[in-house]
Amino acid sequence: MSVTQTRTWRQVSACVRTHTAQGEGFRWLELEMPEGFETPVAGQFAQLLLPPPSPVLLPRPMSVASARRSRGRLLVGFLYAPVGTGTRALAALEPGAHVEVTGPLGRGYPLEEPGTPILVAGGRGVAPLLMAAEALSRARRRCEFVFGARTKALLVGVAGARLRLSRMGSRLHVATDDGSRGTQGTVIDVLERLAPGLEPPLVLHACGPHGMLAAVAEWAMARGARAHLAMESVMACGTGVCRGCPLPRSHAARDRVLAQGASANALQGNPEWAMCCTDGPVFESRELDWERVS
Amino acid sequence: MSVTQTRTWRQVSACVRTHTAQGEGFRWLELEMPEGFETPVAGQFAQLLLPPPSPVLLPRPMSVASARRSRGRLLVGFLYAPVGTGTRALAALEPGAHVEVTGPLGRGYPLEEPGTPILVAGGRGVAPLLMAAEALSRARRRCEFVFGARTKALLVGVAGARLRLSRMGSRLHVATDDGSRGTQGTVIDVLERLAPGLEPPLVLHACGPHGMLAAVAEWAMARGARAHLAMESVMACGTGVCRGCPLPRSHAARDRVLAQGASANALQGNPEWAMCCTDGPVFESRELDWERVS
Amino acid sequence: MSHSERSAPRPIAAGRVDLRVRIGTLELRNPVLTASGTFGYGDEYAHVVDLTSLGGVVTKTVTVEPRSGNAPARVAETASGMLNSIGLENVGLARFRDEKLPRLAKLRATVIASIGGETAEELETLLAALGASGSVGAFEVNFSCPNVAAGGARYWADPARLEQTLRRLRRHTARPLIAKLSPDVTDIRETARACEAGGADAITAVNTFVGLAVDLDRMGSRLGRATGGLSGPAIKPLALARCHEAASAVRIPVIGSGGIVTGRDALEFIAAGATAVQVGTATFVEPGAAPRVVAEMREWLAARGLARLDDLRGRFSATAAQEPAAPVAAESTR
Amino acid sequence: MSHSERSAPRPIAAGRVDLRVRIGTLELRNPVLTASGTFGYGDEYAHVVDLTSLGGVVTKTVTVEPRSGNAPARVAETASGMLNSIGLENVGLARFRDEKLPRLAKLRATVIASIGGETAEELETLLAALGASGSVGAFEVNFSCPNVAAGGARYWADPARLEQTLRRLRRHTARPLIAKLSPDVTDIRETARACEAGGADAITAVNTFVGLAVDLDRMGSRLGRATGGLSGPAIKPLALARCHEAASAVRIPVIGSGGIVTGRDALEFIAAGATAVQVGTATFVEPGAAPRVVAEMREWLAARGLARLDDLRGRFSATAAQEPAAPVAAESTR
Ligand SMILES: Cc1cc2nc3c(=O)[nH]c(=O)nc-3n(C[C@H](O)[C@H](O)[C@H](O)COP(=O)(O)OP(=O)(O)OC[C@H]3O[C@@H](n4cnc5c(N)ncnc54)[C@H](O)[C@@H]3O)c2cc1C
Ligand SMILES: Cc1cc2nc3c(=O)[nH]c(=O)nc-3n(C[C@H](O)[C@H](O)[C@H](O)COP(=O)(O)OP(=O)(O)OC[C@H]3O[C@@H](n4cnc5c(N)ncnc54)[C@H](O)[C@@H]3O)c2cc1C
Ligand SMILES: Cc1cc2nc3c(=O)[nH]c(=O)nc-3n(C[C@H](O)[C@H](O)[C@H](O)COP(=O)(O)O)c2cc1C
Ligand SMILES: Cc1cc2nc3c(=O)[nH]c(=O)nc-3n(C[C@H](O)[C@H](O)[C@H](O)COP(=O)(O)O)c2cc1C
Ligand code: FES
Ligand code: FES
Repeated sequence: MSVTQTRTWRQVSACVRTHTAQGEGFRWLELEMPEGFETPVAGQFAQLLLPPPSPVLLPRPMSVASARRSRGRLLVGFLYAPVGTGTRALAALEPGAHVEVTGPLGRGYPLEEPGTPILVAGGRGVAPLLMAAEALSRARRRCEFVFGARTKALLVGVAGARLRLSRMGSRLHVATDDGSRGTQGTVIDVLERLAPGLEPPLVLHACGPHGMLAAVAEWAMARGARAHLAMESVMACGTGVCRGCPLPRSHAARDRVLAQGASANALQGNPEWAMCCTDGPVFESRELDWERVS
Repeated sequence: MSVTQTRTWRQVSACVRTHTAQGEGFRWLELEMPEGFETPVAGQFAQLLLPPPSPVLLPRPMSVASARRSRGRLLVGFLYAPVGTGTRALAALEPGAHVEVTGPLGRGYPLEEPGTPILVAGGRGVAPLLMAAEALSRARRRCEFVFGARTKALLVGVAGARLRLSRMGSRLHVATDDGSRGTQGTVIDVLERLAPGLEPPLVLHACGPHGMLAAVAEWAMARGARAHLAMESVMACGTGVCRGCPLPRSHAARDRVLAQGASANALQGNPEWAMCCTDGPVFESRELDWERVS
Repeated sequence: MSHSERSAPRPIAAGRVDLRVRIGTLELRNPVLTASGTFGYGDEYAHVVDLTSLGGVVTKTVTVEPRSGNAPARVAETASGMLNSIGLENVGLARFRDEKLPRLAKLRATVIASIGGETAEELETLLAALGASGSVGAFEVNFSCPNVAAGGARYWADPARLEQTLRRLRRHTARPLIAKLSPDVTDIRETARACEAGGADAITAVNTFVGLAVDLDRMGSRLGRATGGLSGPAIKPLALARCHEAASAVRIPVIGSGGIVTGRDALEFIAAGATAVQVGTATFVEPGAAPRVVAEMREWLAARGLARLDDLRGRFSATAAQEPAAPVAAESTR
Repeated sequence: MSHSERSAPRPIAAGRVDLRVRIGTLELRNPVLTASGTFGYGDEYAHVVDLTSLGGVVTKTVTVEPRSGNAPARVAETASGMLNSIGLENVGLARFRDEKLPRLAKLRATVIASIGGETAEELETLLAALGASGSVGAFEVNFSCPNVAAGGARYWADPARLEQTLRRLRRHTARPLIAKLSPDVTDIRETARACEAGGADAITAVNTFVGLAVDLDRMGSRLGRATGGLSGPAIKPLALARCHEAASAVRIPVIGSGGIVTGRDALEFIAAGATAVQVGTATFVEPGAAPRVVAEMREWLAARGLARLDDLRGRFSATAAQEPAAPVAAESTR
């Protein structure tokens, strides 16, 4: 765990460049960022604020799903599901509209970690993993991409993922609960099947519903593999000040925090709770107490 | 003052048919009403509610500026200025959008009253008078139309008015404070000039800022002419129940209400305050205490 | 509610949901009432709302003498809410009894008459005149108007005064007496318990919160009287907290009021301990809000196989939020 | 302000507006402070907000021992507001003094240290340790946290306890002592007067309002602890009323807090009697909210030719709203 991070996030006004439907019930939003917005890494997120009059008060956290440069401009992509008032209003924005963006926020996936990378996505959790796949491919590293969903209609972004993966000979493994595409079963079934054929150490990078992430964490801990899991929490500030987004630390993590004592950065100094927004959103499986994750 | 009115208003979902810019800073909105919405008369208003998520809580009162039938459908027009959060959000609605409309509300102009009708409009107060001009023209009655504004850019709807008026040989008289169009001066200056040439009794129907209406009321009372003035008030319900839109009654009106005693309709039974939404918005000059109108 | 129940509700027909509730001896068809001051004397909306589809109509607070109310402006919109300072404009006892009640009786509405007074004596006068009326199903005593110079919310914030006054009123009527409380007290449990001790059959929690809106351009209040009462969605979380707390303190039913717009809002109050609810400001936005709330409650319950409101009431537990969330589980791919 | 003055303001340069205000012996560059708990310990935002552009930074409430805070969920959005139940998570006295204060001193921020305790003794311990620190400009005593089991808003709602406690605290520091009050009391004038009598140099009005949000699908609170504190634009009219009332009851300065997002919001509190203001929830929406509020205040005053805040403060009169409205007059065609 890094002790002090330099804060580099900014709030900027970004312009909607592309905004289209994706799969069943998802939207793809690409924003053109002004100068001064740092290039995000996979697993980081941003807080998106609707233009006034916004029907909701607080900004909405959203994982970065892509970051690319086009004619000198940084373009940042998001893949999201319009589920409530805020995201539905977001879905109505036309290209040219402006959105206030605070970011990049949080700690991303440590993709540089040595070993065989396995990217594990559940449903809309695929967003940051699309970006991780892209980053690994650029770093010329092969990976396995495991994508689970309830049914094939929810396998959003799968075509893009396939494209990115094909470059380095990486493989896409699909699982659906109802067997409508790929293996019938869960991402754990796929991991079970894949693992014996892969070169250890395995390093998992996952995002999805907390239930799925808990299963991935358990699977990894049982096998001594490392797993980096992108968590969610209801948030207010997204920047660590409100202390509103706690996740329960494991006993081991608590002891480590207590041992650091007065020398640790206070932002990370709560022995019982980690903040999703600044200590995460990506956590190694052993940092959290999965029994108490809700 | 009528004692009991039958209530005929409804809340319906209406569809935006036309929505265009008008003059400097005004918008013209025409809504297609479903069956069951009674045809409004000039001077009545409606409460317009934005589709959810609305940035404001309460509906916004708006004078009806036209009512016509087209292929069996009732089309109701509004002429408004986007001045605040609600009207600015209204201004963003595209044709095809739906608006909840409660109406027709309130008492309109008694256009049938015998005498020479003079329609007096101040600024955006022209809305109900455009409709009054149309109604008089249909009834084949000649009228004078006096239109005052600070400057010519604010003479919104003047072309439409001229068209309607020309049919019956009615005349349009324009006054601007800065003399950029028509007479330099106010509507009172125009009235002073016109009155000697008109057949008594004169019946004024006016709408505009309360300051202008007070001047028109004073002018009419001094000459024994009748003046019907469309007033405004901040409103909540628009239907008489919240008691939120009081206007001060004159002594004469108060005495009349008190004399009616327990037999009067309670909605009109407050001796001190008339409700703008149900006792008005159109009031004869003698019904209100102009000293206390704000 | 256990997790498995939640994931697999067995829906029932909406018609099978029994929404009847009891306030003292009065049975209501359903728990949705109009809030006093937001539905006039009931008959104003009768051409658009079938009054028999509602649990009841709480009429505008009536005082012994007619009142003409405060000077304008009387309403001002604020973020997700509105301030009002109507000042209890009303037609007075005589006209209420002679004109309004007969009309409501003709419309077959269940009438809950709201009464207000600056003293216990005035309230006694009102109950003496109305207490035996066959047209009134129950009385709501407005102990909480924020917009009058005398006899308003602060005057009635004293538990001892509430208890003594209710004891006196109790003698004048056999109909249920509902005490409508102000939220602007340090501890609503104390005022609620005082009302119960004084013989009230129910509590309404809550009336509006005292608020102020400043007009900078005119350097005055946006209302004619400096302060007003805040209502609407902005106050829902505050009203819910006070309703929950009052319900936890007394055994008599509590009627929730504050920011209710949807059937879900109403059910949130019921879950938090309310027996019935009132729809106020929402009616200004949508005249048919109250019957819509009834329909939405019915549908929500039916979809979850809940046939009676008691299956919901009291289910709320302060710690349940820490169970794994249903939406997350439903999306799981494990 | 007379009518003619209003129609024809003589604008001045924004730079000529003097925004300085005094809280006891402490002079602030301008009246805009960050609200405790919404700006961390100040340094978290230092890379995006020049702390010297603010009147001051009120730090997160610190207690003698570190606290880990309440179980999730800790925040829930409601109509135009948010509920929080953080539960005073903080790094504790030692780390605050040894790590946080030195950083803030380096950033040249005017620091107002918020302190909280379950007893007068705990508060004394905090002041004994910090009271003479050169890095602290003033202390805000949090008498109003709604989210803790002990020593919260209700405990401190007792005027006698407030007065006695402040008397004890007074002995431990020469710096200004600001008492931050809860809005959830029957009469804020009483708690405000008690603080003044006990020796407080200023009052902050107000902290969050107790609220509840129900999650029907899970039959629990949307927060881990049943209730939370409501903040944001929803509470602005309520906070304004309480701030106005507190200011009318005491001679010491009152600092307004609750729902301030814009310079106009801030000026509304000043007009209603506040000497300074705090920006809270708005910072979560826009990290640079507080300095923007300063700039907007300055522009508004300059456009109206008002060179000092005192030209505005106290101008608010409850009856002024009945004068003819300026916007109408401006549109007149007479
Ligand atoms: C770090 C992070 C990254 C995220 N990345 C993505 C992403 O890439 N794509 C995507 O579609 N969504 C993502 N989310 C979830 C997204 O933030 C929520 O869907 C959104 O906030 C809902 O807002 P709303 O106004 O539409 O819904 P609301 O009306 O506020 O709520 C609708 C539902 O969403 C839940 N919800 C509200 N806020 C959150 C939250 N912060 N986290 C989780 N659930 C919430 C509510 O409990 C409710 O069930 C992410 C959340 C976090 C914390
Ligand atoms: C009977 C009636 C008929 C009206 N007809 C028209 C019309 O035909 N065309 C038109 O442009 N406007 C008309 N208005 C005024 C219109 O209702 C207001 O402009 C509108 O409510 C402002 O809403 P907002 O959300 O945009 O502004 P807000 O942000 O609510 O306020 C902006 C400004 O408008 C003022 N205002 C707010 N509500 C009212 C109100 N009800 N009446 C007057 N001023 C108000 C505020 O004090 C403020 O100065 C009418 C008002 C009434 C009562
Ligand atoms: C315009 C208006 C007038 C009101 N008049 C009364 C009244 O006469 N008596 C009363 O007990 N409550 C009165 N109330 C309070 C409401 O009955 C209700 O308790 C409150 O508005 C909160 O509910 P809501 O948020 O659903 O409106 C009034 C509220 C409004 C908005
Ligand atoms: C997340 C959060 C945490 C808060 N923590 C504290 C605190 O530690 N101490 C305190 O005195 N007030 C605290 N408050 C209250 C704020 O300082 C402020 O008084 C209140 O939020 C109202 O202002 P606002 O509407 O501008 O946010 C907190 C508020 C929020 C939203
Ligand atoms: S959202 Fe504020 S600390 Fe994480
Ligand atoms: S707006 Fe409600 S009575 Fe007129």
